[in-house]
Amino acid sequence: MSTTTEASTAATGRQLTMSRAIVEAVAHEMRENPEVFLMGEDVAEYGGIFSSATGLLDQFGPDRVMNVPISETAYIGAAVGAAQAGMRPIAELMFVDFFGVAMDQIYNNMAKNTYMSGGAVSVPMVLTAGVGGGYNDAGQHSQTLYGTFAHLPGMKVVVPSNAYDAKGLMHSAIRSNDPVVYLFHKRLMGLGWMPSPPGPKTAVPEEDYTIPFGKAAVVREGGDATVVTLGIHVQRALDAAEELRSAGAGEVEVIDLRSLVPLDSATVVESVRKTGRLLVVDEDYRSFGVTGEVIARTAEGALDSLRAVRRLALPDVPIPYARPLENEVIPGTADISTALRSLLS
Amino acid sequence: MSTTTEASTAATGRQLTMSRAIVEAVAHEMRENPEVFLMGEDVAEYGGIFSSATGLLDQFGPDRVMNVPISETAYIGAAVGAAQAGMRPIAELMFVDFFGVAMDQIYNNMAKNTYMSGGAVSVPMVLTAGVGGGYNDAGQHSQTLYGTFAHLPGMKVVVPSNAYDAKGLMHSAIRSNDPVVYLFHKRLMGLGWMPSPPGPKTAVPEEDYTIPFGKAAVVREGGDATVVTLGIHVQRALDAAEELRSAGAGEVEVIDLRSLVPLDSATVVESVRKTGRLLVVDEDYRSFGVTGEVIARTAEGALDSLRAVRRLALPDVPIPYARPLENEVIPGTADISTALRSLLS
Amino acid sequence: MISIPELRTMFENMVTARLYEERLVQEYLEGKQPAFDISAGPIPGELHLAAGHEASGAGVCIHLRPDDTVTGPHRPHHIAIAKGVDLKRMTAEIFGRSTGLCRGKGGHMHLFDPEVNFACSGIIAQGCPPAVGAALAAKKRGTDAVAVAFLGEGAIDQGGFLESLNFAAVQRLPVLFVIEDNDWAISMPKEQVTDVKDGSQRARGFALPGVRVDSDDACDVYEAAGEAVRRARDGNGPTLLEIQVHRRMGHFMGDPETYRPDRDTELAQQRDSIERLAATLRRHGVSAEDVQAMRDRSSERVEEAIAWAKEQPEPSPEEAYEHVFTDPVEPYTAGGVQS
Amino acid sequence: MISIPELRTMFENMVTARLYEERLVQEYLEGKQPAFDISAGPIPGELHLAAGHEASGAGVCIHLRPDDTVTGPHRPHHIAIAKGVDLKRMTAEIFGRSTGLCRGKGGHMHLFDPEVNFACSGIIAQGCPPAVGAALAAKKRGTDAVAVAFLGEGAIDQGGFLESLNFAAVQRLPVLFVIEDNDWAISMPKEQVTDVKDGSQRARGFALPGVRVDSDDACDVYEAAGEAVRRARDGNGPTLLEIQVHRRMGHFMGDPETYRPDRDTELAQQRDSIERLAATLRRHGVSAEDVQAMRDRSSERVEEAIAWAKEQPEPSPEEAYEHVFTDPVEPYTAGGVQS
Ligand SMILES: Cc1ncc(C[n+]2csc(CCOP(=O)(O)OP(=O)(O)O)c2C)c(N)n1
Ligand SMILES: Cc1ncc(C[n+]2csc(CCOP(=O)(O)OP(=O)(O)O)c2C)c(N)n1
Ligand SMILES: [Mg+2]
Ligand SMILES: [Mg+2]
Repeated sequence: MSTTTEASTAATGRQLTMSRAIVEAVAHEMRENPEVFLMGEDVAEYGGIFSSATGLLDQFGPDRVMNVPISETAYIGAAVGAAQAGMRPIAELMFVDFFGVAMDQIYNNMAKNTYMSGGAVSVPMVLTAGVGGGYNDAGQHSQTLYGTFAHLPGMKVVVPSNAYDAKGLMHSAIRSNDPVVYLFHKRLMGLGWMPSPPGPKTAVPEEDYTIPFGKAAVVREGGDATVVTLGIHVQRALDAAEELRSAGAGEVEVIDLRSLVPLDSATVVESVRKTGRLLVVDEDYRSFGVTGEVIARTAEGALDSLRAVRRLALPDVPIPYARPLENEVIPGTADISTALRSLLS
Repeated sequence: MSTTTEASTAATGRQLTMSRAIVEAVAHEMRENPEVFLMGEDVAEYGGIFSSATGLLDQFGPDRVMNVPISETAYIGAAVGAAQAGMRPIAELMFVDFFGVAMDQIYNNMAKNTYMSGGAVSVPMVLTAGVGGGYNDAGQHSQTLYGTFAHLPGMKVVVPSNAYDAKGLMHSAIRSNDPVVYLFHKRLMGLGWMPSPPGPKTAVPEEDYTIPFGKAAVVREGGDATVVTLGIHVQRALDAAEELRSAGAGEVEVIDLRSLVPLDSATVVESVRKTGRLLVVDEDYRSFGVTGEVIARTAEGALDSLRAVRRLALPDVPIPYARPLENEVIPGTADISTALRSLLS
Repeated sequence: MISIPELRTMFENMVTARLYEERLVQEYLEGKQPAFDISAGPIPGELHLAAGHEASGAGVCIHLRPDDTVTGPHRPHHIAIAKGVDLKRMTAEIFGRSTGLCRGKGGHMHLFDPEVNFACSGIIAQGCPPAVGAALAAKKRGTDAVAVAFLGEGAIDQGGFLESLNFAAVQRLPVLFVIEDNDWAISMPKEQVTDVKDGSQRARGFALPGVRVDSDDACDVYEAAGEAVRRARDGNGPTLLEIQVHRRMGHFMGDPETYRPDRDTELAQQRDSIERLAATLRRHGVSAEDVQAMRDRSSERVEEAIAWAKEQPEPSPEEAYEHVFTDPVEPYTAGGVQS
Repeated sequence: MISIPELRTMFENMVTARLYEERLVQEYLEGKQPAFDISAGPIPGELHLAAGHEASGAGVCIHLRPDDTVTGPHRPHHIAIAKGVDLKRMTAEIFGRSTGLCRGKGGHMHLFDPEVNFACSGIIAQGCPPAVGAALAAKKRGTDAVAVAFLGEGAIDQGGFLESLNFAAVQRLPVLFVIEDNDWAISMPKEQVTDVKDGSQRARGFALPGVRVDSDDACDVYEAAGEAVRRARDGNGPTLLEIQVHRRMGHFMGDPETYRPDRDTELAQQRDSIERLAATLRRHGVSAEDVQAMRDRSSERVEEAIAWAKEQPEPSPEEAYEHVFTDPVEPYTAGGVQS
């Protein structure tokens, strides 16, 4: 095993989609450790609606790759119980939007049992879920809900933006002795039926490697403004940054948070000390969430340097179905460019 | 009916506990409107564990003051259905900490149906819940979770800090054509078995009156720093402000938000333009929540004026049981004073 | 005894649903060529079709009035049609147009038509509690309206359904829970996820009547549903009703169905409740021409709805900010600028 | 057949639980005088006592080994004691001391003792899924360990319990669900919240065996639980077991119980399963002195635990920041300063 924190760009060779990268990490851990197993709806024969488990049933059989009834409270809670008994379950919540039927197990048991037991028990499990919109699936199937999990203590929350990170973060998640909420954006998975933008498919080493939680990646350097983002918006921010550079409008630094809990505020603060201008972009609801937190931490850590601040996120509306409406509320590359121009002016 | 936005201090005469004030508003609305009814565990004979329904069964009978099975998904979802049918249910979630067993009905149906129907249906219901710690009830019975509701669009979220506001906000909540999450701090209710601090018991007019959502109250004026807070921390902030004044350390303005959705950022921004210094205090988890949002909005609205910023909230740990531990994590008056001194220095 | 007009109504609703979905498939796939892209074309997003379920919607809803409430699941079209939802505005909604039932905000899983008290939700079993609430409202107001929640057999393992059974039973509410058993929950066969042979057996755990209709003959559904609706209207409480239907297609458009034996699909397609009802009509003396005329009228209605929908304007981007609340709220603007 | 040593063990566990809680009441009320203040005194917070439930904990747990898992509800003491939880450290936890089971972080509703695989949760029915998970782990690992989830009769309307029944049945897991039916859920009598006469009837909806023990005679509980545990250990799947217990006191300390008929309380107090078991012991030839000696030993054990707990140090404030995670994370410090 090698441990590395190098950004995905450093890897070369075989290119994988994010879904393939995730499955590779899961399969590796399942081979190495008999205590790892996967539970979820349609993870067996179907291989996961978003191809997060393709081929695993054939390799590991139905005892380790288990279809479960549509009973999220029962099976996520069962994962908590199995984890406390020392196993390492991975429980898949098909869409993160369904968290509401199982939130008690997630936030009152999975996340708190370590603390409430004073460290007497651990809950080494991974809760995976597909997140995100951009394909017109409307208000109950398009959310990211990053901030909802990150707000409640006791869960680590990770959000990969590309295949290289996805694999390393999944290895870290399964090996973690704590509950990890692992949120993959459907649009990044490289599904045949839902084309991904070019960014997330990257070179991925065959061997296993971990990426630590709480280390943001500076995916582009620049001195004029800082964009802090994660998940699918990393590529959009990079595209916007490139556009601004081409137009001679400024050099933009782009930070991919990679995990929300722990949150790498130091990297953000350091960047803003340099640039003085901050734009935070995410695909969660705007108020009381990720963008506010990043701005607050920057204000706490670098208020003197902070000359301008903006954010782009879902404007506190449920996600509408029709294309022009959904396009309006989910920040796109053009929205990032516009916000950056206003930030730099 | 009279409509008034005057702060509670303006009212004189009969003093009520917050629980009495709430019950008075509910009883009034039930008398006036046969479509109003109340559902909850132990709301009938018991009158609500936190005395939010004392005496209502006797006045209105079991059809309008209904005990329900311990099935929060069923009865909160039933409230959604009854509200869509034109009734005005009040559903009580005994402790807000139990939201996790019913969150889907709360955030995917109650909060979104108006939007997802393009305004074709309304969901005029009130979801009440007791919130807060300070009496050593540990991690599953002491949370406020204000921010979790405020983050997800489609619900109005109100948090009274005293009896006068509690009554006016409850009248507004029941008359609102939208779902309102009405969170009362247990420690403010004036319960015999859980003494309240002096603040929340106020003069309350006999007649009905409404307090609009989205209007913060400047409960103390001052030019040197702004404390933004809500609920039980309003009194603590006032006490700290008084202490600082006595010590000649500065004049502190205290803002009681009263509602989180809508959030009255204008009043906060205006105050910070004057004082230049902001302390946000709440009893929810620190990260990705209320304190971050208030700081972010202030940074967006008054960055030029903002010279120093601090926040006090639960430091991202579940709420521990033992007294020294709980005291450590819930901000007290002394913590506010200390933070203010550091802010002013 | 079922009347000829009732048979005709059921038939028309079933045929309309089938033809409607066949046309939706065409429209859905248009623009998703050559490579399937779920977000492309005139109808984007997921699309769950009910081919093989029609007898359930038609046989239950024929007993309902506009003031009765129905909540549907993620697979709602056949039920909506049978409940009398405005087909044009429903179609405009599915095409994401501003005159759609939900002004383009809901899409096919979230159709709301308050005129006939129809609503649906994409979260498994979560239509049950609101249906219970509508029944509670009817009881409180002393009307004889009833409510019906439809769900799939895969939903009977979900807490929201199970809690609703108990709540409805103990409150003796005028509500029906209708399980459409199509043997599959996406890729999961029912034997894999529960030990009861029939979903209607859940009722035994909550002391309410559980009834199973082992066929998707619309007349059988009609009988069983009629009794349950009467029971509810008469104040005698809820019923759990299960209907054996068939999934003629994939779970959603684009489902590869690699998990499903070919034979299972073939059998589902052979058992066609629409042709069966056509034969029944003929046996009741309705002429072949008349049956064909009903098909033609349904087809016309479908074409009209689709043509109308496609002419409708798309919503303008600013409409995205409307309808979060019924009582409007001043939007938050970052530092004075709407951000 | 039950053996004398088993009878003795059950008796000692039951007496210990009763005496323990009587002492807790004293300690709890101390410092809450003259006016009751829930946050005052050596034991603050809610306190749910199990007087009248003892036969359930003792009669079930006697069949369990340390590697069997038990999850308890908000009313856990009698179960914890019968499962062999460390009484001293449990008491220290209830007193909020740093050597408590949870270092003072959990309190009486959240006791965790991994040595004997005991845990509890204050959220209704939410101990069921983790118990199912422990059973799943045992099955996957091929051990013959079992798991038991205890809940109140008021919890049988909660989705988490109902989903767990189905999951356990279809996976044929070695788990017992034990309903302690004390007739009340706080102020709500069971007839008000469900239509089934007995909670064990829930099992019928999920095709697993449901068994009711209509008395709180520890020997009856012993028999029924023994059979269910054997069934589970032998790989024959889950059982739903209901035990009629009695609530001798208020729901929690401070409950005015104004909703409860005096007669009901009287009856609950008359039916004392401890005295009944004492009589059984005598019938089996155990001398009165011996029975008294057992009571005395239990009392000593209780006093020791309480004395020990009260000597233990309180946690220091900084400990509040520990144990959020097992793998520690650097704390967030606002602009370099821990805020
Ligand atoms: C709470 C929840 N979990 C999972 C899903 C994803 N999902 C959508 S449809 C479906 C299968 C439903 O099967 P069934 O109830 O039998 O209905 P059918 O699709 O067969 O009509 C699943 C798992 C969901 N929408 N909500
Ligand atoms: C989900 C949830 N809802 C409500 C409560 C509040 N509550 C605590 S105990 C209780 C009554 C439980 O009754 P029962 O299950 O019969 O147990 P008993 O107290 O009688 O032992 C309630 C409603 C809770 N803890 N969790
Ligand atoms: Mg199905
Ligand atoms: Mg009980």
